[in-house]
Amino acid sequence: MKERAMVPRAEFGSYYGRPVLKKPVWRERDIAGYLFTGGVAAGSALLAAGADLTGRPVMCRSARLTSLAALGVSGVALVHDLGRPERFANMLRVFKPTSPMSVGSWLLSAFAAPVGVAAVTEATGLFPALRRPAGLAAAAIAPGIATYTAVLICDTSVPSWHAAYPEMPFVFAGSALAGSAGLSLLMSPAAENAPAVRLAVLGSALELAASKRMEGRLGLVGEPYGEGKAGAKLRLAKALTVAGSLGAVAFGRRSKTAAVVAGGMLAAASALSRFGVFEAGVASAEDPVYTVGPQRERVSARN
Amino acid sequence: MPGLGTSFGRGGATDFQQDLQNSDCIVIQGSNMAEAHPVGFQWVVEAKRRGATVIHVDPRFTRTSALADLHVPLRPGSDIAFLGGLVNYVLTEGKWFEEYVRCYTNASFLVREDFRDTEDLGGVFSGFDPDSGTYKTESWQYDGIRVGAEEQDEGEKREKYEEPGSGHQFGSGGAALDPGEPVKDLTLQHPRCVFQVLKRHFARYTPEAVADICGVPEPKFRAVAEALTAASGPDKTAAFVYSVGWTQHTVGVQYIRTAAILQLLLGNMGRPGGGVLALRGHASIQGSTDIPTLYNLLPGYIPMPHADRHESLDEFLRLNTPRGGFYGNMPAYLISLLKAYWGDAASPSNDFCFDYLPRLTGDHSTYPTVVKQIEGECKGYFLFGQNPAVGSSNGKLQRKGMANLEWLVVRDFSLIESATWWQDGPEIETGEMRTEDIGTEVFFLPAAAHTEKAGTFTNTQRLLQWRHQAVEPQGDQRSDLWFAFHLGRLIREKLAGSEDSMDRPVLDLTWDYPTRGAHDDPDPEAVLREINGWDADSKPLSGYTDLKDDGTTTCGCWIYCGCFADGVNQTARRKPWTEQSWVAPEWAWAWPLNRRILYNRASADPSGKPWSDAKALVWWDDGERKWTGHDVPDFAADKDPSYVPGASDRAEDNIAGTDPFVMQTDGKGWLYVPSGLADGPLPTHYEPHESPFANQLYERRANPARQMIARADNLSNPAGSDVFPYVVTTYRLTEHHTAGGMSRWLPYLAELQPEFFCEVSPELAAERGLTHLGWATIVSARAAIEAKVMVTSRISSLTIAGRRTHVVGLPYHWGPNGYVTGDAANDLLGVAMDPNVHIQESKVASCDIRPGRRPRGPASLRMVEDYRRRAGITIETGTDR
Amino acid sequence: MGVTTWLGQWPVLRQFRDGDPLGRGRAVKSAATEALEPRTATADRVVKSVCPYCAVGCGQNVYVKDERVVQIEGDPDSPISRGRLCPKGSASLQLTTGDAREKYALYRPPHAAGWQRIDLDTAMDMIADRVVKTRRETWEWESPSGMRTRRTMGFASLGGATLDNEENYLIKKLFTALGALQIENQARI
Amino acid sequence: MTPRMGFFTDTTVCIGCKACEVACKEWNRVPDDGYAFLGQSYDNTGELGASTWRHVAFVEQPRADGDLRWLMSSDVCKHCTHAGCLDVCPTGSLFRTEFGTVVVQEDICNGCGYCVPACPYGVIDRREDDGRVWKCTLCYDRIGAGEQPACAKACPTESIQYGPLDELRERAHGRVEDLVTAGVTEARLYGADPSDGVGGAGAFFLLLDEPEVYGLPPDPVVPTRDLGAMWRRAALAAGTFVACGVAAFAGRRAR
Repeated sequence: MKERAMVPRAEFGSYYGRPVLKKPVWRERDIAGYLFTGGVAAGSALLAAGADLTGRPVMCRSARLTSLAALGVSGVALVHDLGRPERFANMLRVFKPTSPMSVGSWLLSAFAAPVGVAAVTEATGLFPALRRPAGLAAAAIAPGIATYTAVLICDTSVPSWHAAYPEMPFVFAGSALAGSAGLSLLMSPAAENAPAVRLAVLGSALELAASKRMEGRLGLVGEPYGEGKAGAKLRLAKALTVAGSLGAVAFGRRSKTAAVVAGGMLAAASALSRFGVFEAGVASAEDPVYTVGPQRERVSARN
Repeated sequence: MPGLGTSFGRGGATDFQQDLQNSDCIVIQGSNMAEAHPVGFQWVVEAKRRGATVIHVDPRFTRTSALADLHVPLRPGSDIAFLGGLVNYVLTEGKWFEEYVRCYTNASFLVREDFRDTEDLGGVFSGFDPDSGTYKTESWQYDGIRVGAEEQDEGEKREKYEEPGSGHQFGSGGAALDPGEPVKDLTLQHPRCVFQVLKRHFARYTPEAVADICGVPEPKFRAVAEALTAASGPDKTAAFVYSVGWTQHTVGVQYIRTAAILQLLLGNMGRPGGGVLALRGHASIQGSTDIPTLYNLLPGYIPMPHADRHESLDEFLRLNTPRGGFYGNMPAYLISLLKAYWGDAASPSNDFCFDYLPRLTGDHSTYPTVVKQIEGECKGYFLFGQNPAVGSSNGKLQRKGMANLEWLVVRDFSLIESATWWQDGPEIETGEMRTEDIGTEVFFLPAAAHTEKAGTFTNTQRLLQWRHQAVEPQGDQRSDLWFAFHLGRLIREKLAGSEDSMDRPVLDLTWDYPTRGAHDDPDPEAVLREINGWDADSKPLSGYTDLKDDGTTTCGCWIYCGCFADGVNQTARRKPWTEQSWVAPEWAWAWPLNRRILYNRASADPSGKPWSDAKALVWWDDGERKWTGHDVPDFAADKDPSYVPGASDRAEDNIAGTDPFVMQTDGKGWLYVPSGLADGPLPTHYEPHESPFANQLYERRANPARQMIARADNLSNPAGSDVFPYVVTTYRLTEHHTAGGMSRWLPYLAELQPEFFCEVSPELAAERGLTHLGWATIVSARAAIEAKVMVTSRISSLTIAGRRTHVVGLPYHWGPNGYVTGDAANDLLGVAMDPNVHIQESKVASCDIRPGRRPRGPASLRMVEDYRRRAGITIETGTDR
Repeated sequence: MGVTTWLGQWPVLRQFRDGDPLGRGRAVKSAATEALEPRTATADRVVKSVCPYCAVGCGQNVYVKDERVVQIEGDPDSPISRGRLCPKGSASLQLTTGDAREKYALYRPPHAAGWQRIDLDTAMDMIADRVVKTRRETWEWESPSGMRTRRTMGFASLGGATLDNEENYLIKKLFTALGALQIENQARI
Repeated sequence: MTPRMGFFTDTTVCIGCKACEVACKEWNRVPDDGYAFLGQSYDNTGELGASTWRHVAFVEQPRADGDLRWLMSSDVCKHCTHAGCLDVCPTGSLFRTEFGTVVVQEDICNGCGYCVPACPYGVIDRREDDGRVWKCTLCYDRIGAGEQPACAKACPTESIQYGPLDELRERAHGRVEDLVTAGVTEARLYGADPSDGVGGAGAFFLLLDEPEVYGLPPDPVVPTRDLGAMWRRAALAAGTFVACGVAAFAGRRAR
């Protein structure tokens, strides 16, 4: 029985080098994409509320519309990824606390209504009285939307995801904030950008710190985050995050163009990091060393 | 199977599968039981649970070896040397069952003075005629048997009688002997007594010789010898299990003979957990020899008359009615059969239509028949669920034969290769044949499945089990019963009114079976009733002891007589095993007379008491004055152990109360076979027809009496040629069935073994540059075929006489058709046969193997041609006697 | 279906009503699951049979529904197999009901490039004609040595090891009466 | 109260005949899985999947005495006490039966695929042409009618045994003791320990080598074991998320 050449230093038994686990069947564009758009929808809802309360109408309007658009894209992606899309409604057939996807389905439904109302009233000018309450309601649910997706992917046997559960919610929260701040910079007048710039910095800092901590702690199963396509995407994401937030701080409040460039970098960074995380997980499921290695150590540690 | 038949009196498996659980040691050799008979193997696992030692002697490490306590790899084709070594061990270490051997075998019989052993004549026995390649068996006889004298002409006839192609299979009746009382020495000391002859014959089969010939290291051999002998004796028994791994050799019958000798010496015959269990490979292959679709037999192993020997019924009966044993009632058996065939037309005045039977003039078995097809003498061919185009050795020979037919009828489930060779056969690809040139008319008739017809299969343990019909077949699907019956009906209609006496047998035939259903299906139970037979008042007979030789009884197969006793279909009995003894006598019906362990009188000592309580099976009840026990006694139920036949006694009355082998003319188990075998009274190690090695025991290389077909389209690889340096063996896998007709068309089976592959040892792979999962081309004088490579240590490279020997393993299930396809392993093999049963040697041949795929089209012919040239092959090559 | 019944069957409500708060048990059972029944239980009849593959002789139970075989499995009553089957025996259902089985008679005329459908009765009649004709052409009363042979070597038969005893009996009986000798089967192969 | 039912697969008597694979497919009408020659010894099935609910593994090993050892083992869904697939299923398609087994309701499954990466054994999978996930049901329909699962019924050597889990565990421990006393010291149970990462498997095995040699994870843990901790971390992150937002807008209102 020969081991796969790609893990030369791995000294472990396996069945003809076959993976022990089944890798996720999710389509990357749909699900990694949703991790991004869902985060953005949540972050934008938060921004919208802040802008609303602090009297930044343009920023508020664009954030509310962004939030709804992102949520719409999310919904399409999620339904499209189902093996039996016509049965999407079964997601609300039962409420399962043990299933982050079930919890997420209910959360999303709860989130969709206020986001929709806020955006539609914003766009049409109808029922102005509903606008703020809806916006605040959306903002209240947003934190859950921004972070539950981390639990969703960590609550699997995929080695590099599961082991990362302590940090992943922070990575996702940070990514959501930075990403939505970035989009806000794209669409709001420079004058209103101050909070978005601050949020971009905070979000980026949060994501970078959490990622660093995570990859530092994970050891063997951290490998996939640094290797191959996933590693490349994540490195690029980090670079863009740093560049984006520095750019935003430096010029975000003065030059519209600079704000747009910085914002674009941040949004791209957020998307790239979600795709990177997704790919790293898949890679870790495909190679038995990441499944058997840590479990073997656990066993020998016990005896 | 004459190996068993000449030794014990019947050719069938001597016990039943469930009985394996009672064994203390099971030697599986020439069989891959776990893979070929997985469900039967549960009884080996059962025995193992009870502490039995399981030994697997086989060239390959198989799924059977995986569960055995000991696996002994040996070189294909060397089994007689190994078993002979065991015989020698038993004799030299004094491990034989003294009383059993003295009383129940012919050990004490003296052999004629002019008998010469292979030891004296360098590998042949006395009486060999090199020109014909046959033996005159006169000198093999016992001292005291009068050959010649007043039976002069009878003696000569019997000489011919033992030629290849003779009628006998000894399926249920041992070989006949000339008159006379054999001289005996019960002390077993006389130099010419069978026991001493045996000792001398096997003396050179030492552990060293075994190591040299088989490649089995001495410690392994001793381990087997010790386990086997330790598990034999009054309170222990050992069993042998074999299959086609023993029969498919040019000296196959003698393989089984060697095991028979061992089991007789160890006293393992007729006893629970003992015996020699032959595992058949097809649902009713035992049945198809009992009620034979075989050229040389009539139902119940009655020989087909031979033109040169049996001109009249009287002469036939005189030659085929031994003095002693139940076979002595041959007249009753034959005449009852003739009555079943020709009914009222068969009367004493016309010898019961004996003259209606066609006569043999030699070997008309399947391979010679194919040659007759090529030569144009045989113009029509029926195939019933058989696929010779890929399932028979030298497939090209088979396809050439079919291409020269006027008409061919194929009855099967799917379009197997034997139905489509004219369209997509290998010869079409190579350009040897062109479809438009082939004049053969082909009829394909879809067959009904086992669920769509009722009838009996006879399984490997002589058990007739009735199947009820579940549903009707669809479309044109019909049973072979329907086909045979209506073909007969149509032919009889066409011949009706014919005055030509050649048509009498057809018109006089009893062919009035009741039909039923939309398709006028004949009633299979009516046929089974005819097989069982009835008396003058058409009451069903209850056993073959009821049969008469005066034409008042009718019976289609005397050994099956009793399967419909009391008008009840005994074969349909299905009393759950949980509700009866371990013998389960009320489940279906076994021939003969529902006896499950044959010769079981030997489970008791001469006085009729069991050898031990642990191994009690049947015994003499002095109070009841009869034999009783767990099984139906395979003995005259009321014959006192002290009974001694008188000079005038015939048939079963000529069998003493101490003679367990009731189908033998002398009631004994035959260690030495003075008559009935074509290639010697004792087993002798010969090299296979094709072998890289010389015979290390005798100057005679291969079996001198082996049957060969020396033709340009059936060439042989030269012995010891370095052009064909490797041994090749063919076999089955659990996941497929024979030539694939019932497995390659089933997705669930096809996906489990989806491609033709060859198995080679890492050593051979290195030597020839073969890579795992790569391609290899395997070449012989007949063909070049390609297969995926499986490199595995399960195939061992052995050291034979100081030289490394490599084996190429080929599962033979594939062909061009079906869901999973591949080259046919059988195309590689040539045809060389055992002289007794005409079975081809498909378990061992020689070959070359090289990396890569085979050339396509004519190029593959050129490749084979080139090999032939390099090896200097002519038609005579390898046909040395 | 009324709204109330629909609500009543909505697992979200059932999971709290039926004491399955986590919704991992009976609360989420679908109607189809509730109605589940094995086809061995719904069969019209069970027919006793024997496996057609090797010679072990395993007992089989054949389950029939609406005159179709719906399942084949081991017969637990058999003292030989005790209800067990190997992969081939277990595939008997596919063997007998699979789509790889031909349903109709086919005929390939001399030199033709392909098959054509043929009526079964026509085929049988043609085959009978050929047997009669070949038999006449090749009939032999005596061997070259002048001994009586009373036979035809003009046609042969192969197969029988997978046939029923009754089938082999009729084949042997008919062909022997026709004077055909070359009747062979797998026992020699 | 029906006792919990399960499988005990004793690999020491497995003859690798694959009757379990075929019997399962025949009964459950599982489609064939393609005709690929893998050459993994006699294993051309490869692994468990949506169209393979029983998989016989073949491992050829050299033995100390120079002879060969050929391990064969029929793998199947473990029907875990704590089942990842069941926990994460959002539709309630997967459920635990009255026999303690875990079954997919194909009329409910919407093919979200969450159960696939949730399984620590890589058992359940999605059939791409069909869109739904499939796995061993332990023949829920058959055992409901008091029959054995198809694979266990077919198994020629009783390598696959079906019955009440407690009885099976007891029998298995006895079998290991017998083997060890007979010198087979490498015999060990896999999945029989209720205190393991999945709370003990409903289908457990007697193995002769490390689990990973047979393609089994040596120390599987149901992912949801850490779900509480995960939600707590998520809550913290959510708080941080809000905090960042507040911080971003804190201070002066826009002019």
